[in-house]
Amino acid sequence: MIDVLYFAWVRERIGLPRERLETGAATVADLVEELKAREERYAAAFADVSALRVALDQELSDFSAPLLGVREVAFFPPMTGG
Amino acid sequence: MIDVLYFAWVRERIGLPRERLETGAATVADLVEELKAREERYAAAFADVSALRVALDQELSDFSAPLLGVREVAFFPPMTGG
Amino acid sequence: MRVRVQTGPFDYGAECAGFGQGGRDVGAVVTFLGVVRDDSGKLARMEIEHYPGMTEKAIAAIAKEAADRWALADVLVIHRHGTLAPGDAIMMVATAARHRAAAFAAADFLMDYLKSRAPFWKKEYGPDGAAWVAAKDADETALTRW
Amino acid sequence: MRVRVQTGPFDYGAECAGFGQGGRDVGAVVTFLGVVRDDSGKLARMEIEHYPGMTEKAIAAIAKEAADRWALADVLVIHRHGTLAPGDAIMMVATAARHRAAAFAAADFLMDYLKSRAPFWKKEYGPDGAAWVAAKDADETALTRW
Repeated sequence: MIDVLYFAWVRERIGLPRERLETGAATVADLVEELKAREERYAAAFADVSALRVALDQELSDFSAPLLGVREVAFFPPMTGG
Repeated sequence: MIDVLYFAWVRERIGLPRERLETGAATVADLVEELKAREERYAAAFADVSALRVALDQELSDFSAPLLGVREVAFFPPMTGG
Repeated sequence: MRVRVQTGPFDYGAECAGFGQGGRDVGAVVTFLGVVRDDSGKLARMEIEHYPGMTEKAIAAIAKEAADRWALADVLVIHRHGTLAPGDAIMMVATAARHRAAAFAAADFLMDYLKSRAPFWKKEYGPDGAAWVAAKDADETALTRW
Repeated sequence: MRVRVQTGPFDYGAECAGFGQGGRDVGAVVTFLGVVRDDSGKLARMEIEHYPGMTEKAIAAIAKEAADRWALADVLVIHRHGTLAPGDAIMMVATAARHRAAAFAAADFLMDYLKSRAPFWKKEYGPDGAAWVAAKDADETALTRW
């Protein structure tokens, strides 16, 4: 089981801030493919992953990173703090 | 008549903060030569003019500047504010 | 080193008062305040979303890097989230160092990294609706300065 | 634009509070505080001499140039003279601008110019006597950045 979090317009497109799911995905990219296959709203949110960032257990990472041992994955657009 | 002001170690070497004097000097450099000829303490203060700065009527200037119309000349080392 | 992430306002004057002072080896303090600007003249409010947990960790890591790199005597970062109006203070950073160049560089570095490495997202609300603020390529490019 | 030259202390926190804020077009405020440092561990006090009349004019000219060049919404410079002890605040500058880069650059510019173009001279007193602080070549070179 893994916690998947969504922020900003990713959250809005998918329609929920977080969910807990069972996955056999080996990498972040694999997880994205699984999600896109589920429903249109996921396909819309992940249409262009170059516009997205990913954090694994609250550390910035990338889409080729393995998911082994990861408890929390978060997807969001580039940050706009400051 | 012209007011001549001295600051920091220039003031200390000459031994006074300001004086009013009559001069026929055409330029700052001419005035410096006049002062150096007066007494040893002036000669010591003006020994190396490259280590000094000059202001005419409270505006930074240089040693080749004419004195015509100037009421206040100030000599001092490079500033160390901030 | 202090990091605060909060919804409520902070008192910039009170935070500046006494920051980094009191020692004999601090010669320079730089403080920066970010304020909600209304360029279009139509901004009603801004909502800042963040990632609780990661935000604090990311800011602490950025502040620690600045403190190590410029041998800062002290560093402070405060960043708000939630609802803000034009003119409201969004965030501040403060750095204290032996020399001026270090205090300035560290504050500038903190701002560059907070902008694109701390998990905040701004959404602007006006009479024509709401829109997420887009990150600028320049923000990412700015990181290559350091 | 405000310039103050004074012997007494100033309240950095109070000066920072509200500086440059209140408008809808200010997005960034940078404040800098300079403090008397004691590198040798032997500094008893510092005396800052200045050129009354010229000091105010020189600082006002530097502040005006910064305000024009970076379209500052506000600028403040306070510089003390007279007797100061280690840890005492010597001077501060504050800049308010639309964008962060302008506020930082203007504050940095003000500091470079105040250091070598405003008529102040520092003398340090310690157990071994007194010595005038020498200007550094680097201070003059810094002006070529602008």
